[in-house]
Parts: sequence; structure tokens; C-alpha cells
Amino acid sequence: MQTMLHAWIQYLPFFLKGVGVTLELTGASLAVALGFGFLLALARLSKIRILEGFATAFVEIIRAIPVLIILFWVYYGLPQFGVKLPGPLAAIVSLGAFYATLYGEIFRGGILGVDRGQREAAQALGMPSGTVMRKIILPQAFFAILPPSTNQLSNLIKDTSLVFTIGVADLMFQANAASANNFLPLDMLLLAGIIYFIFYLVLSKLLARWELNVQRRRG
Amino acid sequence: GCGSSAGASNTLLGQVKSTHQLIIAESAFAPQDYQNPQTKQWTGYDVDILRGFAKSLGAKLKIDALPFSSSIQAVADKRADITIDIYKTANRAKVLSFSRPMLNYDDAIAVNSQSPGVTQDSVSALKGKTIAVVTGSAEVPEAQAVPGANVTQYGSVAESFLALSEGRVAADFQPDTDIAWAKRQNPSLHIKILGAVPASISPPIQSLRGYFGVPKGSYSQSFLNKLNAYLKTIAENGTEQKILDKYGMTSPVFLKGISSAPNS
Amino acid sequence: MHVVALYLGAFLSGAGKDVVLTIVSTILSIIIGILAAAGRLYGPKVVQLIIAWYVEIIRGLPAILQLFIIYLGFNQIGVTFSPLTAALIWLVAYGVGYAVEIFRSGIMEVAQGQREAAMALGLSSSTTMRKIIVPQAMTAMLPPLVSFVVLQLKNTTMLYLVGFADVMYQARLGTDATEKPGTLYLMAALIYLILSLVIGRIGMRLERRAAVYR
Amino acid sequence: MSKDVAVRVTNMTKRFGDQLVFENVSLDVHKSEVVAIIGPSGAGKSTFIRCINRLHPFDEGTLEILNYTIEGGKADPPRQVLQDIRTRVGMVFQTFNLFPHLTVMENIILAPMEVKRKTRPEAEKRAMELLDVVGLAHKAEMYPKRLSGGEQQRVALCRALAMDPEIMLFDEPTSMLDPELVGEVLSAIRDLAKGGMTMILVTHEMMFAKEVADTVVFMADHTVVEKGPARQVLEHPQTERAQQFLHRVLKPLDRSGGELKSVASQGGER
Amino acid sequence: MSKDVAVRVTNMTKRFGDQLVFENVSLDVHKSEVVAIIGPSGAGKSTFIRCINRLHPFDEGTLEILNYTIEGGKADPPRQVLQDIRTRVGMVFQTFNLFPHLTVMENIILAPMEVKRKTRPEAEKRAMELLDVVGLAHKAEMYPKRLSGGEQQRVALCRALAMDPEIMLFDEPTSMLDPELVGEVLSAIRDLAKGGMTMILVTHEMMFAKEVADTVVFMADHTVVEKGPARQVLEHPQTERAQQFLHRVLKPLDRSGGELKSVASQGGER
Ligand SMILES: Nc1ncnc2c1ncn2[C@@H]1O[C@H](COP(=O)(O)OP(=O)(O)OP(=O)(O)O)[C@@H](O)[C@H]1O
Ligand SMILES: Nc1ncnc2c1ncn2[C@@H]1O[C@H](COP(=O)(O)OP(=O)(O)OP(=O)(O)O)[C@@H](O)[C@H]1O
Ligand SMILES: [Mg+2]
Ligand SMILES: [Mg+2]
Repeated sequence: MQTMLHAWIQYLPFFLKGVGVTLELTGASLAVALGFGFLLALARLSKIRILEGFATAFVEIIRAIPVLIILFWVYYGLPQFGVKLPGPLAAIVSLGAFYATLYGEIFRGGILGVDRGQREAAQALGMPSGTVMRKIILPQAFFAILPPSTNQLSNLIKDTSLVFTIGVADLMFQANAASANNFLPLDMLLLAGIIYFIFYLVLSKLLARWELNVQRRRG
Repeated sequence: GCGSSAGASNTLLGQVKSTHQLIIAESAFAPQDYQNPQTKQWTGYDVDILRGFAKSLGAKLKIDALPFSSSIQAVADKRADITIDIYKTANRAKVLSFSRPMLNYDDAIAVNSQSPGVTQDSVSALKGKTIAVVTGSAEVPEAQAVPGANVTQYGSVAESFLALSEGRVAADFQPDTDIAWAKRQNPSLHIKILGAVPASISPPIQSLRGYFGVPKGSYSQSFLNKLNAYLKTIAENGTEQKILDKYGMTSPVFLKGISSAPNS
Repeated sequence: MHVVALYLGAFLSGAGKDVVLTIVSTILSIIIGILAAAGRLYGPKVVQLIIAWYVEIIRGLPAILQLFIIYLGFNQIGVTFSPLTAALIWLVAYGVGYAVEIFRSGIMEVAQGQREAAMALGLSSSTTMRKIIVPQAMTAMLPPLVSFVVLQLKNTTMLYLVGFADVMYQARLGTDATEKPGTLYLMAALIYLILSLVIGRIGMRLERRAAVYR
Repeated sequence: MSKDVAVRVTNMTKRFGDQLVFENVSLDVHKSEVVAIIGPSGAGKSTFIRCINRLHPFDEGTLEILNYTIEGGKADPPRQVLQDIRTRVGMVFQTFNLFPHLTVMENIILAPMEVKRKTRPEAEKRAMELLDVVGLAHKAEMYPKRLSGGEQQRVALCRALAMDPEIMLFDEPTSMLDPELVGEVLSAIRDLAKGGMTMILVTHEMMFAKEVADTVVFMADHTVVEKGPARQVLEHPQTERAQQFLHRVLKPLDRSGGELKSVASQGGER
Repeated sequence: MSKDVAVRVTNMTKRFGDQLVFENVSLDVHKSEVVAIIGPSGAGKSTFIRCINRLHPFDEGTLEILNYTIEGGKADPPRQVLQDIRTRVGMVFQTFNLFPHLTVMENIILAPMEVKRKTRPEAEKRAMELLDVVGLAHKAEMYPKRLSGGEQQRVALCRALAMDPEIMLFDEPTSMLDPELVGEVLSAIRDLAKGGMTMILVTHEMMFAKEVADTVVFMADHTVVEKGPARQVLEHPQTERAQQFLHRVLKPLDRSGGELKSVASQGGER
């Protein structure tokens, strides 16, 4: 116990640096995933055949491949074909693309999940389709989208732990490097685990409570 | 060996003899230990040396391939019996006992052969550059000693060379043998040796030798004695040089002073 | 293409190992998961609490961290597993955390009206469970179960980190020897893509069969 | 409890947490009597009828049914007792609640086989008789989803009757049905009443209550406001609350008209 | 189209994919006329009324409305046309379809502001007038979830009226309501009819149709089976199909009784 605390204090600065990297990667990947995901959702909902077909294929293929392989392929593999991304960017592209497929499906489900009657009611009032989307569909889809979105966000944070394999110094990397140094893997992994778990609790408990409050205020 | 006598299975030597198996914790460092792509057999000079040693004990090699950082841990944990040859550092000495030295290394700076990110093998030239190393290797503190360096750590030496060849990093600190071998095996890699890691940041020459690590303590002592004797023999009788020749390491500098070096 | 031919055999045997591990760990996770879900729903308070926290921890930590804790971390306290054992323990421990939730929500999802109707007919609670709740829950659970199997399959990619000789491991060794990572990781991706799609197809078939009454 | 009384509820009170659903409800139901419970939405009618076969526990008061006496309180009576009551009291729900994964036949024979240990041929024979009576024999092998609402509700009725219940409870059995389908179910229930079955039913169909029920109970404001012979309560309600309710339901348009007329004309005359 | 006709449907046919919903439907609706559409479930009433403001495209036939002529076929008419029609035709749905994320007030003023470019104060003033008439002025700031079904439906009515429509369409506006709440909505609609609004309504409330409608259209078996003056169709239907339907709906219990009696007695006499 004593030695563990000692080791924790000794390595804490490195871990905190890792936390910073983890959060930056999460934030950037999330932004990519949300933006690209929304486009994917629109493409899949659109009446333009090729667009829909392309988006569907992209979603079905990318989400069937493990994140780790996407990551390796983007980082180590793509240069073979002349595209070279720096580690953090490769991580953001990989995680962003993978999570865009998941968020895209969430968005699509949210939009489709809005009762058909809502669209009809808005159309029957003479609203143009842009207004229907902005004022009626999206605000309602938002609340359906929120819970699965935070759920995926906590998955995203966890999946950033894979980037140490391409030399990006995130939290998991620090735990790994520290235990290669002091040969106390359990202590180091536990410290990282506690930090990851705090993120998880914040997302799954606090955010969930906030969501519930928002829902209740409306209901 | 639950059934064998207590004395035998309580020591590493007893363990190896009774199970007829010597487990190496590998990490695919070429030319020390790597998988031949054609035959999928493990090969390399460490593998050849240890295979000979295992044979002398009536055992066969079993290979556990892990990321480098975990491979040392695996031996410390007695999950595997012996590391590949590694540098002797204070940290490692806390968890491992070391054999006598078996090879001289030089830590070298590798750079991209087409557009070198560093042009001089001096600390000042390296200052502030991105330097690749392997997680858990002795080169990590060397690179970290360069002021302002951005140290990028990879899971394997091959991955670090790839990064260098693709120009992701300015320099890569590795044993010179590894750089030379990688260049020879894969001429398409854009890497070359720039020079030795500056003396001011590289460790003393003693520790720049290769040592086999085994689990720390009296558990390994009898095994180490046998190993040391074997290593001394092959260094003296030219067997080791023959093995090295297979990997293009014909220069006498690799074994200079090895046969007369003291046991650790 | 040379690289592909050189490594195809090794990749396929690695994929075989991944598939076997996925199947075995899924079966074990499901069996333990059902028991744990029952404990979570109907067990004594302490058991409920323990299982609830177990689930939270498994879901809260990165999979890779859990693998490292089992393989590397436990060593520090004197418990050593071989790569295969560690892989299996990890996949099952992780899988149970997910399976419990799938079964629990599947059971909860069966409408209250169904319970009431069964009770009103005088069916005992065990009969209600066996004949009414579980069959309906099964249908509701199939889609998440299919995703779960795919998740377990994908998790096997991390096993190279503990030296388990699967597809990823072969791809990395291949990279070492040939410097053709683009081709090799693409091959690995294809293998996983095909396996995932096959699982999805089997799942769809099962769903269709289970849902004749829908 | 006199031999003639099938159900006696004395001063029953029911809460959900802090929320009072109904209090101090007393009611005697005689053998072969048909009791209709009416009242506004949220009055607690469904909850009350569920307390009668103890699907819900109640907080205070006493329930006497089938020679069992159950006191209010959280503690469950012995499982045997509960199960015996539920076996001998049939119930039909507003939302049908057929088991979707079982065919019509399987829905009906499940309880007789599992609870009454009937053999499959026995149970199937009885089920076919019942289905025949409600005109659904040809749908025996279908899954519920394929049936219309009226058909589903008639199957639910058969399912309850297959247990040969001594008392039947109905919770708004027609309110989820299309108007055209209501008749099917109501006439099946009416036939049952004529056959001498003891019945308690919650309904919004006043005409039906008048025709079928012996007694009408009007629930509102957390209690029984009025009860008595059907004709009396429905045609000459004594309490103001019941008068108001019946007026609204029976003559929905008969009230002080709004002024929408004037507002509408603005729009219409643009 | 004569000046007096508000809507003229000629030989309209509608399919969903292969499935025929209705065919060859023709109908004239005059200004200030109230048309009630009745018929069994699944007859295509909802779909038909949705084709009138072109919420659904139709396959064949012609729709003349508000001086626009729209031919059947998949291709959409110009957006401008569609929007103008929908702006000038109000619609109230069976399921209310209030926007749950907006308050009552916001529900009503959204379209006037977005579509008619009214200022917020203007829109709010008109909304308050309408809410006042239906007796809901005090609920303006509530969210729909908090309202009873009858209140929600009245808000939906106000929302449609806030666009000052020339024609109103109602799709079973009371069928999702508790019987006690039906009256509220029906009387609001009746007032609207009295005010001279052109209306087409789908309803199951025959009494209401008789009182309010000028014309009744009976749809069944994929087409209009009978149409004519309200009283005539409702009281002396000519076709057998309409007779059968009206009989069922108006006298649900009046049919050859089953034999459940005998079956039930088995159970009751145990
Ligand atoms: N499980 C429950 N938990 C908490 N409150 C409940 C529950 N079930 C019903 N209630 C509340 O109890 C009250 C009575 O409900 P109940 O369903 O018995 O009314 P009802 O008279 O049957 O109404 P309706 O005519 O709409 O069916 C309502 O306020 C309802 O919200
Ligand atoms: N979007 C749709 N896609 C395919 N079929 C549909 C769709 N909407 C309705 N239908 C089908 O069209 C037919 C007519 O439906 P519609 O809702 O118009 O009937 P209705 O007369 O309004 O019945 P109800 O009285 O039950 O409301 C039904 O068979 C229905 O299943
Ligand atoms: Mg009720
Ligand atoms: Mg309809």
C-alpha cells in the first residue's frame, strides 16, 4: 500500500500529462465523429441513391472493423500508399471515422424516431421542409439522441486507450511506460483505471442525471 | 513439474531440465530474434545461441512474443525463463539477474536516408527534435536526456523504423546492429546510421553490452552458472562469431573483450 | 501480392484462434451472464449491489486496461496466467459485464401487462418466467447479443499485446519482416470485416426465426 | 361472509407511495351478480379491480373472496392463497395482453396445463369449444399480432374462461377497440352475464352497463361516490358528481357552446 | 370548377406500393359545407383526407383545391403550390400531434411566424384570442404533456386556426380521447361548423356527424360506397354495406347472440 501510494505520487505528473492528451484526442475525435456522423445520417436519409449507397457501405464496413486495426492501418499502413498522418491526427481520423458510423446511426435513428405525425403536422401547417427539420424534427430528435450519444462518448474515451500502440502518449501509454520503468504494472494500471473510471462515472452518472432533468423539465 | 523433486523444480535450472523447455520472452527485435517470413520459424543470433544452450540442458526453446516493455516484465514475473540480450540498467537489475555479457553494442542515431531530420550526431543538433525509441528500452532515458526532445515511444523496433522511414520522426535511437540489419533486410526502408549516440547522454560502455536477463534471486543462480560457462565457451571457441557471421556481423568489434570480461 | 500469399496461411490460422476464443468466451459469458442477471434482479440486496458494481467497473474501464491488469497486473500479486488463459479470463470477465446488462434489460423490457396477465391466470412466478418472460426477452435480446458477439470478436485484436498469436500478431510480425504494413493491416481488416458480417448474417437469420410472431 | 356473497371489500384503501389512489371503498358482490364500475379517468377503477384478485397489494381494509380473507398491508398472503384466488378469478384487460409469442391456442391452453395440470388434448378440446363460441375456431393457430383488436379481445376472454373461473373481472375490455369491433366483445360478455357468471367490470359503455349490470358503482375523487341498482344510478344519479359525469358522457355536445363560431368566421371569410 | 366549390376530387386512386388503399373516389365539397367521412377501420379514410392537402401523393385522378389543379402521379407539384395549399388548409389529427418540445403558445405561433412572417406580438395576440375561446388561455405556458387529451386536442385546433385556414380537415379528432373529454372537442368543432367554415372530417361519432354534417360519405372496400345528405345516409342507408356498418356501430349488442351463456354456466356452476 505504502509503496503503491509512493509510486502513484511519483508518476502522477506523467499521468496527468497523459490525461490531457486523452482528453484532447477525445474532444477532437468527438468533433469529427459528430460532424461526419451527421453528414452520414443525412446521406443515408437522402433520396439520392449514390449518396445513400455510399454512406450505407461506409457505415456497414467501417463499424465492422476493430478500431485497433483501423488505427494501425491509418498510421502504419497508409504511408505505403503515400498518405502520412502524424500520430495524434491518425488517432483522430481513425476514431473519428469509426465513431462517425456509430453517431451517424444514432442521428439517423433519432430523426426517424420522431413520430411521423410530427412531420405531418408541421407540413400541414405549411412549413417548408427546412423549417420542419430545424424547428420540429431536430429539437425532438435531440432528446432521443442524447442518451446513446453520451454512452458512445464514454466508449470513445475508453477507445482512446488504444493510441499508445501508435506511439501517442495518452494516459494508457503513461501507465505502460511507467510500468516498463518501475516494474509495478498493477499499481500503474490501477492508477490509470481509477482515472478512466472517474471519467466514466462523470459521463454515465452526472450526464445521465442532467439528461433526466432536461427531459423532466419538458415533460 | 508438480511431480518432480522439490529441489529440481525450485530452481530455474531444475525447471528447465524437468520440463525440457526453455521459454524466451521475445519481442521481435531483428537480428536478435525475429520470425522468418518464409518459414515462420523464429530465428536470430539470440535464438541461435540460446537454442544451443538449451540443447546442452536437454531442452527445447519455446518462444513467447510480447511487446518489448512486457517481455522484461514477463521474465521478472517468472512467466518466461529468459530475456533476449538486453542492456543492464539499474532499474532492470532490481527485478532481473544478468548473465555475463555476450556482445558489444553501440547505441546509434538512425535518420531518414533521403531527408535526414538531423545532420550531426551531437546533442545540440538533436535538441528539440522528435526522437523515436522503443517503450521500455534503455534508449528511452538517452533520448529523454536530449534537451527539449520530443520522445515518441513505439511498441517494437520495426514500428520505430517505419516511423523513421516515413519521416514521422527526425531520429531513432537503436543499437547499431539493429539499424544495420533492418537496412540490409529491407533496402526499401529509408534509414541510415548517422553516428553514435553522443557519449554525454549514452550510458557507460559496460552497460552497452548485451546481457541475458533471468528472474532475480537464488532461484536462477545455478542456471546462470551454466549459462555463463556456456557463453564463455562459445565466445572463446569461435562458435559465437560463426553465429554472428550468419547475420552479417563479421566485424571483430562485436566480441572484442567479451571472452575476457568478468561475470556480472 | 507476394506479401499476401506469404502471410495468408498464418493469418487464417490466427483468425481460427480468434474465432474459437470468441465462441468459447461468448458461451461462457452468456451462461454466467444469465446467472448474474438473475442475481442482479432477484438476488439478495448485497448480491445485487456487487453485481451492479461489477458491471459498472467492466463498462467503465478500457478493455485493454482490463487485459493488462489480468495479464501483467496480477503478476505483481503472484498470480500468473499464460497468454491463452489470460485471454480467456479477460474475454469472459469483460463479456459477463456486458451480458448481464443485456439479459437484465431484456427481461425488464417485457411489458408489465404480460406479467399481470400471467399472474391473473394463476401462473406461478417460475412458470411466468419460463413460459412468458424469457421467451419474449430472448427475442428482444437477440440484436444486442449479436452486437455483443461482434464486440468480443473485435476485442481479440488486442490479444497480440499479451503475445497471443492471432491475426493482429501475425500482421505485426509481418510488418517487422516485410515492411508492408498497408497490405498486411488491410488483410487483417478484411478478415475481421468478413467475420463480423458473417456473425451479423447469422444473427439476422436467428432474429427472423425468433420473431415469427411479430 | 354470507354464503351468497362472492366478493366483499371493506374499507379498502390503496396508495402508490404517497399518492392516494382510493380510500375507504366497500363493496359486496353477490354470486351471479354483475357489477359495473364507472367513473372519470384516473379515478382508480383499474387499480381497484386489480386489488380484487390481489394483482396489486392494498394498504388498508379487508378483502374477502372465495372464502379467503386478506388484510391490507404490504406483506403478501401465502403464495398458495394468491395463486388459488387468481386461478379461480378470471381477468380480461383493456390492452388484451395476449402472449405475443404463443399462438391463439397456446395462449388459451397454457394456464390450464401449467396450473390445472390438464393434459394437452383435454385443454385443447376445451379451448376449441370456447373459440367456437366466440367464432374464432379457425384462427386457433394464428399469432395474436395477426388478429384484429376485437378478435384479440375475444381470445383474451377465452383464455380467462378456459380456467373455468368463478368470478370474472373486466377492465374496460372494449376501450381499445374500433367502434365497429366493440359489439363483438360486448355481446360475448353479455352472453356470459346471462349465463350467470359473477362479474365485475370497469366500462365506459353506459348503454352496455345499463343493459347488463345489476349494480353500478360510480368512482371519482378517490372513492366510491355512488352505488346502487344500475338503472337508478345511470338514470337518476343522486350525487352531483355522478350527474355531471353522466351528463358529459351521454350528451357530450349538450353544454354551453363556446364562441368559436365568431372566431372561425374571421378565418372563413378572408 | 364553379366558384362555389372548395374542393373537387375526381377519380382519385391511391396505393402504397402494390397495396390499393382506395380507387376512383370523387367528391365535391362546397364552400361552407361540412362533409363527414365514415367507414370501417382500414377503409382509407385517413389516407384520403391526407391526400386532400397533398400530405400524401396520390396515384391517379385529379385534385382541385383553392384554384390549384393537381394531377395524380409520383412527381411533386411545385413546392410553392404545396406550401400554399397547406398554409390555407388546416388539419387536426387523431393523435393531436402537438409539438412536445414547445409550449402551448409556441405550438400555436410557430407556423404564423415562420410561414406567414407574422411578428411575435401579433401571433401571440391571435393565439391568446383562440385559446380564450376554447377556454385554455391559462394553459398557454404549459407543455403539451401536462394537458389532458381533450385539452391537447383543443390546442391542436387552435394551432390550425391560427393560420386562418379556409378549409379545415379533421381526422377522427376525438377517437383518442376519454369519453368524458370528447364533448369538449366536439362542441368546439361544432361551433366552427356553425361559423361557416368549410370542413371535411373523418369521425366515428355518428350522433355528431348527424348533427353537424351536411353530407356524409361512407368509405369501405377501397372506395366510396355511398354518399349523400347526412340524415339520409345515416338513417336510411341505401347500400347493404353501409346498413351493416351503421347497424354495428349504432347498436353494437343487437345481433344474433352467441352461446357463451351455456359455456359460461359450466364454469359458474362448478
Ligand atoms: N403503478 C403505478 N404507480 C404509480 N401510480 C399509479 C400506478 N398505476 C396507476 N397509478 C395512478 O393511480 C391513479 C389511478 O389509476 P387507474 O389506472 O386505476 O385509474 P382508472 O380509473 O383506471 O383510469 P382510466 O379510466 O384512465 O383507466 C392514477 O392517478 C394513476 O396515475
Ligand atoms: N404509410 C403507409 N404505408 C403503407 N400502408 C399504409 C400506410 N398508411 C396506411 N396504410 C394502409 O392503408 C390502409 C388504409 O389506412 P387508413 O389509415 O387510411 O385507414 P382508416 O380508414 O383511416 O382506418 P382507421 O379508422 O383505423 O383510422 C390500411 O390498410 C393501412 O394499413
Ligand atoms: Mg383504467
Ligand atoms: Mg384513420
